[in-house]
Amino acid sequence: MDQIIMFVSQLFNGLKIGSVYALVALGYTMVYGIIRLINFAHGDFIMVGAYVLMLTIPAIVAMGLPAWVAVIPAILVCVAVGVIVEKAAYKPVREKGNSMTALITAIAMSLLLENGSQAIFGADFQTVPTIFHLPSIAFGKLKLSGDTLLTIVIGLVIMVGLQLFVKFTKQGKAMRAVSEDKEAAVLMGVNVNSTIALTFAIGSGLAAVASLMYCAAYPQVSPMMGAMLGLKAFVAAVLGGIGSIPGAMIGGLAIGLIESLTKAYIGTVTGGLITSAFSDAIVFAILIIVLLVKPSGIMGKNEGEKV
Amino acid sequence: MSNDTQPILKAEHLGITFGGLKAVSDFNMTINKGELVGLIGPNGAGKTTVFNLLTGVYKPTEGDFWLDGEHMNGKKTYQVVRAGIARTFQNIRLFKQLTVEENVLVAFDESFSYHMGGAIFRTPGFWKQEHEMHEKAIDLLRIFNLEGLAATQAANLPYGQQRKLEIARALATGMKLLLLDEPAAGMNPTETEDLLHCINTIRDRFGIAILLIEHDMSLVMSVCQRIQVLDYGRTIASGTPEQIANNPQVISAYLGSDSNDDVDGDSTAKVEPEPSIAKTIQEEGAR
Amino acid sequence: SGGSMDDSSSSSAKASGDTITIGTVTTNSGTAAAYGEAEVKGFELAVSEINAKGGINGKKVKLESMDDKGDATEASNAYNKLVGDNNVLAVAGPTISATTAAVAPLADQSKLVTIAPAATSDSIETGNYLFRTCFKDSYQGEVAARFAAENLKVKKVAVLYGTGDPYSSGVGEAFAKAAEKLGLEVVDKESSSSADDTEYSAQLQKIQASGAELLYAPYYYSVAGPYIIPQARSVGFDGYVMGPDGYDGLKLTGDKAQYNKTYYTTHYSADDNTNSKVQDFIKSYKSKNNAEPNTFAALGYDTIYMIKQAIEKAGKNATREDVRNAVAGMTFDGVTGKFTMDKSGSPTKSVIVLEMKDGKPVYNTTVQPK
Amino acid sequence: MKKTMLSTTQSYVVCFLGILATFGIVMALCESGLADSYIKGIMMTACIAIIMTTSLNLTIGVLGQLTLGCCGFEAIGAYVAALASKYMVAAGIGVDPTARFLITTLIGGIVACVFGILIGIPALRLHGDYLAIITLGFGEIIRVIIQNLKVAGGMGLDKGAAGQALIGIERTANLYVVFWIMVVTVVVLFMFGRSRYGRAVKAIRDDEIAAGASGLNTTYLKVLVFAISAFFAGIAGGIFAQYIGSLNPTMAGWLNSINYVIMVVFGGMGSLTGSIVSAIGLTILPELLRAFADYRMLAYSVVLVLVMIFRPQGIFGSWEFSLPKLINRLLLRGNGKNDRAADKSDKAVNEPADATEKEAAR
Amino acid sequence: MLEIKDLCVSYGAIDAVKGISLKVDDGEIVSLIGANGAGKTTTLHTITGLVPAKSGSITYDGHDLLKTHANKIVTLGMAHVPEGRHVFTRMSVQENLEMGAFSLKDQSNLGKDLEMVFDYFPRLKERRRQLAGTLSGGEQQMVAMGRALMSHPKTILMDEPSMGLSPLLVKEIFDIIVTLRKSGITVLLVEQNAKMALSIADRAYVLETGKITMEGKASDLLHDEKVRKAYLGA
Ligand SMILES: Nc1ncnc2c1ncn2[C@@H]1O[C@H](COP(=O)(O)OP(=O)(O)OP(=O)(O)O)[C@@H](O)[C@H]1O
Ligand SMILES: Nc1ncnc2c1ncn2[C@@H]1O[C@H](COP(=O)(O)OP(=O)(O)OP(=O)(O)O)[C@@H](O)[C@H]1O
Ligand SMILES: [Mg+2]
Ligand SMILES: [Mg+2]
Repeated sequence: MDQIIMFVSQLFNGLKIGSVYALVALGYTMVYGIIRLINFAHGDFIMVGAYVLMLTIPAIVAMGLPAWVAVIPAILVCVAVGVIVEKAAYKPVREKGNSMTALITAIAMSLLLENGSQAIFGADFQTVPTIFHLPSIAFGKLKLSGDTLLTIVIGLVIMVGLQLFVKFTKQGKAMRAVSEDKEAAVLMGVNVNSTIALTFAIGSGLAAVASLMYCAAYPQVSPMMGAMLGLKAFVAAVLGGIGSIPGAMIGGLAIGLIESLTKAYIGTVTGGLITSAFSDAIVFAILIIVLLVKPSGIMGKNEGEKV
Repeated sequence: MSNDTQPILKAEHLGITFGGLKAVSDFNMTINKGELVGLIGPNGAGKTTVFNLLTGVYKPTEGDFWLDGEHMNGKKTYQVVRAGIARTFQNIRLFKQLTVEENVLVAFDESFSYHMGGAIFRTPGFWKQEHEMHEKAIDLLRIFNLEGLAATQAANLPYGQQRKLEIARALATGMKLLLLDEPAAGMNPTETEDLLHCINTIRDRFGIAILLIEHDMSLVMSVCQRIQVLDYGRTIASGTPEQIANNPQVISAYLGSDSNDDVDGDSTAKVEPEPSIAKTIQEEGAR
Repeated sequence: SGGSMDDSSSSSAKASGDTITIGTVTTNSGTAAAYGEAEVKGFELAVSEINAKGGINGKKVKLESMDDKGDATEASNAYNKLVGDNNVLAVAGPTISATTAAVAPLADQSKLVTIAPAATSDSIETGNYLFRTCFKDSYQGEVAARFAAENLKVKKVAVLYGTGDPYSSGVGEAFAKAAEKLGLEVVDKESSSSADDTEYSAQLQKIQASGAELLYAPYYYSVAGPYIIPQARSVGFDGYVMGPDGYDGLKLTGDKAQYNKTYYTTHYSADDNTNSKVQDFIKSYKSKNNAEPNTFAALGYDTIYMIKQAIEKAGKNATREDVRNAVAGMTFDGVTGKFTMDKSGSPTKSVIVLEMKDGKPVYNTTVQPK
Repeated sequence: MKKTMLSTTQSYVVCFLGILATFGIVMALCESGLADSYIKGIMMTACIAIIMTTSLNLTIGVLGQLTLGCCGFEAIGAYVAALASKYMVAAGIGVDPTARFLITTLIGGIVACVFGILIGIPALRLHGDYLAIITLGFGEIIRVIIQNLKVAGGMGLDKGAAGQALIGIERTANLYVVFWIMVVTVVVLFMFGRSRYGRAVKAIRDDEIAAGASGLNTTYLKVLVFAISAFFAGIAGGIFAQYIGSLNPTMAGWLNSINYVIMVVFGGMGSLTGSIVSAIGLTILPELLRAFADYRMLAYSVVLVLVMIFRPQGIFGSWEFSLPKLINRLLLRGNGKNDRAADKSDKAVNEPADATEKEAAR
Repeated sequence: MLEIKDLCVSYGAIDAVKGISLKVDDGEIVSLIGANGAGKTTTLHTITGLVPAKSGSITYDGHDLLKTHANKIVTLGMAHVPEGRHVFTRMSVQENLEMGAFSLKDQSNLGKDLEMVFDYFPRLKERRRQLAGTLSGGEQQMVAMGRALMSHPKTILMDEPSMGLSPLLVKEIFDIIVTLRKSGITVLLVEQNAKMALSIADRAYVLETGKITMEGKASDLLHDEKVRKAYLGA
């Protein structure tokens, strides 16, 4: 019985971090889907959002509003940062360079944001006030945190919303068209630049939401917080099939679960040979295996070239 | 050398399915040495797919094929090429950033015998072979009047010359069977004629067999000894150009009713689309 | 020959001129930047105090600061740069054990005394030109185990540490070893990939299930505070939590009561009334930086004062070697305690144990060195 | 052929003289004491970076496949060489430090190469960003494994302690020796690039399907390139270990690998010259930026972004510097214009032989 | 009415179009023929704003196209069937066609428009759910044409629509072009298959290395000795 409770709560641990990964992965997938760029700075957008939360929550609470309202200024700032990064750096490089230089620009942008915020806020860690005060739900001995459930629900709602948006709205179709063939999209009457900017805006807005959920679970900010989170989320996006919206969700949750379950059970399963310290390695190993079996990720469409 | 009675290519019951769609089924074909065979059929009939099967790009889901008696199923592309089947692509695929000569040299790769050590220490063997191959490449390019462009980057060639370079590159692999996928597409009749001349030259000079996919009937009818017609992945006819041109099934599926003109090569009277247009307009009106 | 990397060209350095230059190599960018930043604040506070009081031997003190990004190559380049600067008499730094390991052989080779404020790894001792201000991993782990056994009187302990981090794994392993020696039962040993993970619930749940009365989790304040302790409490672990000096400046989140029953070993205590230096340090740090100091700042602060004491002892025309000789075996009385340098360059110092009470670290006891 | 043009052999001699001259400068700097340990350290770091960058350029620039795991191989080379050196010291084998250095570095390279093959075979079935992420994953796995290996921590071998930096490695790397290893690396990569192998690899970059259809065993060639890159990364690691004297598993991490990718792209993909110059430049740049003190890395990232915006093809694009060509040009200037024509016709005939010829534009 | 005056276009150092002038009146089929690399595609690309002009002017129905944003040109009633099809490979046939109607304010007639396209190209109806990238070349050409029709164009620019199509389909496509004209659509047709192009066009221009060397009634050009030699393979 205890074993089962333990297992279920491990699952929930996995879902908790997994749904944060999923939210971040959605942002990666949106941007990657349209301009085929691994936006390495995306993790740092989360960091920007988190700093905005840290700075605005006290004021918002003082105004008598719930703390999560701070997500609104966070979204505004992140969208601004995202669109500026796209217009100022990515666009010129995209027009003149190749995919590799675009990638390096993204990495450089990530470094810039990290070092820039260190210059502004200092390198030290700062805590974020409590965001949600949700009661946890108890099933007998099993206690599930309200935050976790909320994060999962928000992740699912955003995923479904995005999917519907991309499939059925005009702007969504424009995004898909631009992602496939920019010239043809122009001929259809699509404004490529504003479509890309919109995608960045959505992706960055999602980053702000992700930073809210992240800070609710892990209430601390620092200039480097986005780097590893961004990487994990990117791995999630690739695992799920980059470019695929449900894929990002599945990938994120899968990575969260893998992490949690390996940390909990790998030692026992391997008789102590492999310890929980290997969890990162195991996440990557599973990613590698999945990609070798299904090269475009779990939900990715096989883009085999027609000869 | 194989004995003379053995066909260069023998394909039996070849077939492939893409997620339920039978792109090619029960494909049979024999090509003898020095023969030039045409493969025609409506768009989407499966012609390119046949090429992809014969070159190992796709693995056949049924059937077998042999090159010069050697069973070729399941071989990787490069193994097929080394065994002696080379091809061109429907959408030109050159090594765009390499020069014209390098494009050909890449296909000569099998004829080189120096290894890493030779390359790194620049042994005399290295130089000898590089020079030899250079000569051979220029010789080959000469057939296509490309020798003057040897140092040009392939991407900068005009379309027609890119097509020719692709054929030259295929020839450089030293094949027994050459597969040409719509070599005349996008060419005007004058350029097509030039190409026709080239094809005849290489067949005579290299004594190889050629399988040609082409929609330009004037070209197909004038160079092919035999023609096989595909529709919906199945062979609907095969025979001499005359037989094909008069086959009612082929006419209705592929050539259209007034196709005989193409065969005659009478150019002035060739295109008279008016009757069928009238038909379409009537149908429009009826709706 | 000249191609060899092992030649020292400039041991001619002397405290000539009217300033004394102290070189620093710290981690000011990258993931460990927070620790280097705190050290630098400690350095700067000490230097400004020293200069306000007339400098060392009447000469003003200047810092020559280098960032190493937490990278061994950068650290060694930065260090070499200081070696080549004849004005540099001594070096404070590097910040983390990884960079200190790279610098250690260079210190010996170039005969430039180097005092690492907070590099705790056991293995980086050279017993020559490299010294440190903090106590080393094994010592701290041992003291913690002793405290757990003797003061907290627990029987079953569990350890959680990050294998990717020499500090975390060094202290963690030392604690486990010492605990076993003392007859404690180590009921669970868990690890994380790195010392800056955010999610430890899975491991903590197992620790909770193992029936441990005390969890020893050697991590930094930025991880133990917001992640490990709250997560431990939320999986229902209500035993003791113990940590090393990395806990100093613990970042608190949410309910302060969850930090009760948390103890850590460290160098100084704010309510240590016996040491006036502590109060002065905290006061002037606060007024200069408008924030509470942490261990890194305190150790950095002491490091500069150690160098000052050594140079003063070595005299007006001290060479680098003279300074080294003055540091070796020195007895120093600073914010982080009164201590003597042992043969291997590590201080023998008393350990202070603090206990968290409603979010505030409160003095519990002092463990004297054996 | 006109006498004013350099023949192939002469070109090689000229190149060799150029390298000797560079070495002479390095030696003069060191022996005269102009270069203190700081400058020497930077030269050493730059040599290591050149080996890493030029060999990575083979995969990224020439083969056109993005990998983010090069430091995994560097770390393998470094740890293997370090442990081998420790073993040799402990067992009393190979007394001469330089010989020991060479042997252990070579072992490091070979082991890294073996891993390169083992990883390359499955990984290279993927392309583009998928390959990037899978190689990044391998790098991270290598990092985690090293940090959990007892033999690879603390004093190493039997005195190992997982999670600790590997310390006390004999610092036997000699700048002169390393300089020549670097030269050999660059020369090997150059010769490889200007041979049938280089041609084939570039063909795969341009169109893998067409390369297969031209009879190239694309899988073999891709793994070969990967293995060569891994080998040299291992060599660089071996040098690094025996230069710095201590090792940390974080060196295998993706952030480090990305640093080298930046160097390759920064210099211009496919350009050896670019890789060399940017390896040197990006080794020195952070040092120069020390003047910015706390804003050093901020300034560094600003420089990166600006260069990418204003020169997205990298500093050198695909251009190659060539000493013989420079000399030819000077000779031609002296000899008037008619030689230009001769230059052209010579080129047409001597194209493959002219090893100094500019690489085909990207 | 589409009018081009003294248009020059270059790609970096390469001058692709060197001062051409041409005119397409409403309801006409005008054909533009010329060898490979003559600059035909470049001309069409410049009209629809995919490539910037160096000098000259392009007006369409009183609008200065060189000053019009590329994505707005389709809303003026001009559709472009590009060379090489450029279908959206990872969208289904139907989604491709729906993209064609992207510029329309009123999307309510989508179903009817689709049926119209399926009438022209029954093969597409069979394949409506298939990803366009897996279609054969001919099928993709049909998608590209159908997609252009979906925007209710007044003028269609077609770049080598017959390339790679079976003889039957070529005829069909030319039939469709004639039908389109009958329904009042203006067509500017670029073709390698000069014979067929001239036989359905009203007027034609011959483009050689970036310059117009001949122009006139299509039937006249069809019988012109020089044209016959150079482009009709006589
Ligand atoms: N990889 C694939 N996946 C799914 N369907 C495919 C694939 N390759 C080809 N097909 C389908 O198989 C059929 C035959 O295609 P193929 O390219 O062989 O036609 P083709 O005869 O060469 O036509 P065309 O003359 O237009 O080039 C087409 O309907 C095509 O959609
Ligand atoms: N993107 C480009 N960059 C550089 N040069 C180009 C580009 N596109 C076309 N060109 C050059 O411009 C000239 C005209 O090309 P264009 O494509 O307009 O010719 P075309 O008449 O359409 O030929 P085709 O019959 O082959 O389609 C050619 O010399 C071509 O090489
Ligand atoms: Mg085809
Ligand atoms: Mg064209």
